[in-house]
Amino acid sequence: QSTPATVLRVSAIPDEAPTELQRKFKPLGEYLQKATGLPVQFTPVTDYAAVVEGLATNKIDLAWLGGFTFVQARKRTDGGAVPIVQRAEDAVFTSKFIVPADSTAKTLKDLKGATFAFGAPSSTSGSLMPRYFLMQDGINPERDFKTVAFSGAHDATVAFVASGRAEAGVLNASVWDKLVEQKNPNALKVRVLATTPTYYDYNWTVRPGLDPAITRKLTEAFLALDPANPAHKEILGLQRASRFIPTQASNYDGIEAAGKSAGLIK
Amino acid sequence: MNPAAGFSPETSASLRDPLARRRLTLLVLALVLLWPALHVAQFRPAALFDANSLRVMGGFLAGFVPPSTDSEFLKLLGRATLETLAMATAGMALAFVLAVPLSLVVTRSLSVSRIGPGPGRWPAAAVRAAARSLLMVLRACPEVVWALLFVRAFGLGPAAGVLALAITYGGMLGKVYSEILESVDTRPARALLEAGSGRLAALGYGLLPAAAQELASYTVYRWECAVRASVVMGFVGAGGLGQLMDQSMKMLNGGEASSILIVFLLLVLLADGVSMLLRKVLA
Amino acid sequence: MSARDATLPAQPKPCVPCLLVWAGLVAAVVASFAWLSLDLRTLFSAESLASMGRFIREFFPPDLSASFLARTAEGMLQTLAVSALGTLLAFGSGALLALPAAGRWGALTRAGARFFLNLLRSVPELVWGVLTVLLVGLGPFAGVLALALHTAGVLGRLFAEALENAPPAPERALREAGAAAAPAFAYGCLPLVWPQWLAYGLYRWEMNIRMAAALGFVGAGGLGQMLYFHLSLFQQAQAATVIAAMFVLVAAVDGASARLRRALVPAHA
Amino acid sequence: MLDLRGLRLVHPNGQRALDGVSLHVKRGERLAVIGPSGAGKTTLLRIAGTSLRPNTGDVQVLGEAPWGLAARQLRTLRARIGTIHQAAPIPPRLRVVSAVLAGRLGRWGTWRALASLAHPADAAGAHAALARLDLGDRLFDRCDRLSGGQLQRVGIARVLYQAPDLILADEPVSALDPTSADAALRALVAQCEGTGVTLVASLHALDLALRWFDRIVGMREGRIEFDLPREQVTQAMLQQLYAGDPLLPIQPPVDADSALDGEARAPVLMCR
Amino acid sequence: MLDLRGLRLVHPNGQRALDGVSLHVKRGERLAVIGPSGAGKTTLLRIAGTSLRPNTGDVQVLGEAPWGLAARQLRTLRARIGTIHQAAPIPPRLRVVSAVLAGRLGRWGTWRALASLAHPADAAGAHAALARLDLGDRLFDRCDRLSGGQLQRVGIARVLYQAPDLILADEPVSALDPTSADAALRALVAQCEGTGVTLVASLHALDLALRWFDRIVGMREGRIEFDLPREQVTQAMLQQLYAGDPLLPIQPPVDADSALDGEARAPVLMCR
Ligand SMILES: Nc1ncnc2c1ncn2[C@@H]1O[C@H](COP(=O)(O)OP(=O)(O)OP(=O)(O)O)[C@@H](O)[C@H]1O
Ligand SMILES: Nc1ncnc2c1ncn2[C@@H]1O[C@H](COP(=O)(O)OP(=O)(O)OP(=O)(O)O)[C@@H](O)[C@H]1O
Ligand SMILES: [Mg+2]
Ligand SMILES: [Mg+2]
Repeated sequence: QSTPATVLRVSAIPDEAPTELQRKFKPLGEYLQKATGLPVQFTPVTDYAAVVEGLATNKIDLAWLGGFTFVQARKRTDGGAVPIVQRAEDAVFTSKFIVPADSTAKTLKDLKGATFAFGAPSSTSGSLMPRYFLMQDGINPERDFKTVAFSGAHDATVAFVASGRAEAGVLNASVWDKLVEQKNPNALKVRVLATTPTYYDYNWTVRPGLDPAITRKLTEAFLALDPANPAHKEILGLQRASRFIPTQASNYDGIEAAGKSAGLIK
Repeated sequence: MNPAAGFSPETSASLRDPLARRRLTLLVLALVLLWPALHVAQFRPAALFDANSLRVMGGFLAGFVPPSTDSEFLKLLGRATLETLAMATAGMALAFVLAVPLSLVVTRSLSVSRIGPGPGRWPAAAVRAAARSLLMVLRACPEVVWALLFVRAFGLGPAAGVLALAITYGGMLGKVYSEILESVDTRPARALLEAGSGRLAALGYGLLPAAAQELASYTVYRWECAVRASVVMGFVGAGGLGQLMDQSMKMLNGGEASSILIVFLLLVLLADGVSMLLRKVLA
Repeated sequence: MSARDATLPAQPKPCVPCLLVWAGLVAAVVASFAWLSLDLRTLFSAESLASMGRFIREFFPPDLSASFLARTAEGMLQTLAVSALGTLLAFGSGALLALPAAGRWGALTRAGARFFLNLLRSVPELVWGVLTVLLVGLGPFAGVLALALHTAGVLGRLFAEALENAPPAPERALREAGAAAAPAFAYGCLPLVWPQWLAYGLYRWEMNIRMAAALGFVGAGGLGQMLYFHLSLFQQAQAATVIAAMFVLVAAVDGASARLRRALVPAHA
Repeated sequence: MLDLRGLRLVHPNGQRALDGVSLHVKRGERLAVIGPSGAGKTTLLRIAGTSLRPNTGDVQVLGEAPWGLAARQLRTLRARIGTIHQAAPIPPRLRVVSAVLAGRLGRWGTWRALASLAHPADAAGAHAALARLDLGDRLFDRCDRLSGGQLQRVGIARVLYQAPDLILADEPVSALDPTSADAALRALVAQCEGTGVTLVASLHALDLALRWFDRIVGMREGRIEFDLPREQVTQAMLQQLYAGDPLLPIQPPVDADSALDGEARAPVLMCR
Repeated sequence: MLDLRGLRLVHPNGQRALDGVSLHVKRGERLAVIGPSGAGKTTLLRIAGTSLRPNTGDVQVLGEAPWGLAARQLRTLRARIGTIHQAAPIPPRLRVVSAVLAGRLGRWGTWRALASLAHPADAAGAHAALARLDLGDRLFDRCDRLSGGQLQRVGIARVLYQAPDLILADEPVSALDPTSADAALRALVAQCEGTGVTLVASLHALDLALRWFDRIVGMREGRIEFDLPREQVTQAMLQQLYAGDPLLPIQPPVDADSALDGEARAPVLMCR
């Protein structure tokens, strides 16, 4: 049921602070507005489920989703949600396990009995994939860690570990790199203990039933972003992307399998 | 009229406090229940005085001064404050509309059928019980769940958050209103009901003169809670102070946090002022 | 009938400031709705109702498998313990702070106590949580402290206002018979405000059961963290079980409160 | 008018308040209930006022059996009964005028009632009722600024303003000096005289009971000891009723009608 | 004992309650204040009880000037004054035993007082005081389960238990039947007899005032109209005091001492 679009409603999963998301999106939003001819309205939220609910009930047209969130959205829309593009980096994404700089831990196994911070429960890189890889290493988070906490966002995880509230944590490589680049004071107090193997992560997804013409315009606009163009370079820089590439739903089957084996998808 | 009567053996038995045993049992029971609770909650006050954590805490609190006065942030803060005030006010207005009829139904001191008891006692008791459970469901269901429900109707934005707030707060207000109305002197209302007056009239002439101040101050207090509770709003994209605070705390940004805390404190003082004013007006 | 009764006394003037206060309140409400441009009519459109209906249906049937029930029970226990202890600590300290805050020891202590109470409660539980975790580490005890600190501010204020609203005659009569402050309070005022205090305390406990939920991130686990987790993963069946467990706790406290209050209300009520 | 048969009432704490009481009062009768403290007078009046339901026994008030009525009719019936309570049940912060106007709540619509809180709907009516008790000048005062006797008179004024068909007065003049008490009873009696309104009062002041009431009912420990026209009540009976210490000699009854002369015969504003 | 000079009191709403009242009461005297409703009796007693401070005028109670005392001494002074209020100021939920024991709060330590709330410290003492008012069997009942007269007697029992040096009673028997009223006054008088305790009471029942009190003070509109030994109070004076309607003939006074014969002479348990 396609409603005649008058506004392009966009949202993003809250894997970072909502103000940060809003800042990052601003130039991209203006660019998309020009490309589609529709006014763009961005609503930052702090709950993953709210984004998926929005997509599933046609209250959002375009959303920035994590891999795992996409899998959930796809399940909730019976395959109706379609990923259009992803960053080149998202095809080979990783997560970083961090510990305080003065920690004595050398491998993941040394973390048994520690307090551990994930990001949000439905984050791909902050919860699902690290959990999957931990289990493959023979560590069951609920059983082997003393306390499991959910910080809610990647940068918050760093703050948790830096302040000593948690003895170890995990976050996605992209945010970690950004924090290191920005010389974030919290990032200076922690070090990376381990890095996960690569997996597919974030993408831009459109809701089921969105006007195909708009979908096409959006896809083309993303793909047209060129690092050589200074205006585009700013947008890409904020998105922490070298460029956008097309993607498809089947790229995320692996994540669905991981989710099932970690018991997060029933 | 025999002053010596108090000392016959028969009355000396009547001098034993009939409640003593029950009070003792309750005390022992409470102590017995407290122990496992302390255990489950890992209650160890000694941890409060651990030198190391006091240092960490001190360092963190040191970050609270000076409050952040970054103009970008202050603009954000100003906008969030306005949004929060508007959402809290709108949410409370809706909650009030929801709570008042329900609390009137639930309040026992306004029940005509309890006099006697008279006709319609059982239906009335059933309606009261039903309304009471409804109030309980309204407030026991977490705000997030309501918010996610209303996102389906309103999409992302303040509407869903305001409604979620209104529903849960409606449940709380309704319960507390009825409890206040039951705990003031209910004889005047009862006398009016016995003289054939209606519920609302009995409320106005019998209960409100005694309860209005307390009702008002509780309502203002709830409004103040609504201001703080705007975290929920953030879930569904309505922003506000609560969300800003949440974020600053998670990032351990002391300066921002203390700026927001100052705003909270000012709002609480404002609420106190309004409460005082209302109580004066109602006196 | 004497002369002074013959004529109707002049009607006192209506209180203008009062009217202004009421008008201000109404204006604030109208302005809020206008500014947020809330349109509640969408709520009742057929599409919204159907969509919300589907959302609700997803919660049924709840997950009643033995292993999940066991986990829920564990969560209930922790939530119950954390909220009960937090509320108990807050009840005690709130009662102590309410006495100065109700102006019993002069205007200065009143202002001081009120400010302190305002400070305690203007910091949300979640923020206290962050601080207490730094102080005592991740774990339920941090949750207890966070709840206690905020709730003490809340109860202190509510208690103080109940005190100020109570009829003063019985306590005054005792003071005038030479009773010291504490006993006069215990015999003349406490029996009057006690049911109200108790109601507020129990009701705050109920709120803290819900709040202990939000405190999941300090490691105060319990039902709250479970609910957040399962809702995030769209595991509505499990979420439904957790919500049901919260209902049970809230209903238990609500029922206990109703029973206690019934025993305490006067016979004429 | 009032027909009570075999009333028995035991309070939840085991106090036996009424133990087989039957009473029949005709239209326009004026009856005084006397008896020692704790005899059950208040309880009896509350049952007659349909505010308490006996454990056993038949109740007929104003020709209807209240406990068989539907809620709506019971309300109408109650609006026709005016009760003066032993301690005036008036919230301290209410204004005198509202406290008096509250007498007609049973007949006013809800809106009228609520609007009258903000702006008195019938200040003149309330004033007239208060003036009959020498209290007209306190119309707009707050009830907590009245003396004990003044507050009690506000409670009487409420019932005068209510203009019911049956007045139940539970020690209506206990806080009043002899003259005011007499004046208040005169106002009550004037309300009833000639309009067929029935008056049942419990009284501790025997002189007043014998002066203003045609019929005297003596109660003791939840039972009726005697129920006689005032002329037949003897000193010995009263002695027996309050058994114990020798009683003060009682006043010879004064004819109530002759006492109703002069200004007290002023137009009865309230009667329907 | 009690020395009031030139008292004047205007309430904040402009009601002139006292308008130049002077009164001197000696140790062991028994004085009744009478007068119409609103005359200022309650106000006068409250000033004597140091609970109200006059706008102008000198107050001396039990040999001390209360408004010049330090807080601690004022408290000690107040513990020596027992007040019976017009409406017993007792929280409805309190138990009778605690309500009576509250009389000694001025002399008990804080801990003893608080502990007594959980477990009565002196149930026997409270029982004895109640028994003197024929209410011993309601010791552990809650105050809201009492009849009007019973509650009033609890208020009297509190003061009997307090055993003060000065008793101020504001219409102490207004809710009691003649016999109970008489018995209650007898108990109060017995408390005072021979121990030098002073009793000042306001009363509406003239017969009781003339029966039990040596000295009668008539008040009207905030002033003292007369202040005489009871023998000198004439019917005309009373007429004048309650001016207006013709007054009922008053009882010839009975000698209070002769009324104190028999069982009423039983040991006075409370007096110090
Ligand atoms: N709510 C109640 N619960 C328990 N017992 C009660 C209650 N109300 C009254 N009683 C008891 O019932 C008996 C009769 O009470 P009632 O009030 O009818 O007496 P009364 O004749 O009006 O006395 P008084 O002259 O003192 O007002 C008394 O012993 C009283 O203690
Ligand atoms: N708190 C108050 N505020 C204003 N006026 C008051 C207050 N208390 C009493 N008054 C007024 O002062 C006057 C004297 O009151 P007081 O209570 O002393 O009378 P009283 O002689 O005890 O009368 P009663 O026999 O009716 O109890 C009355 O006119 C009364 O209305
Ligand atoms: Mg009675
Ligand atoms: Mg008085």
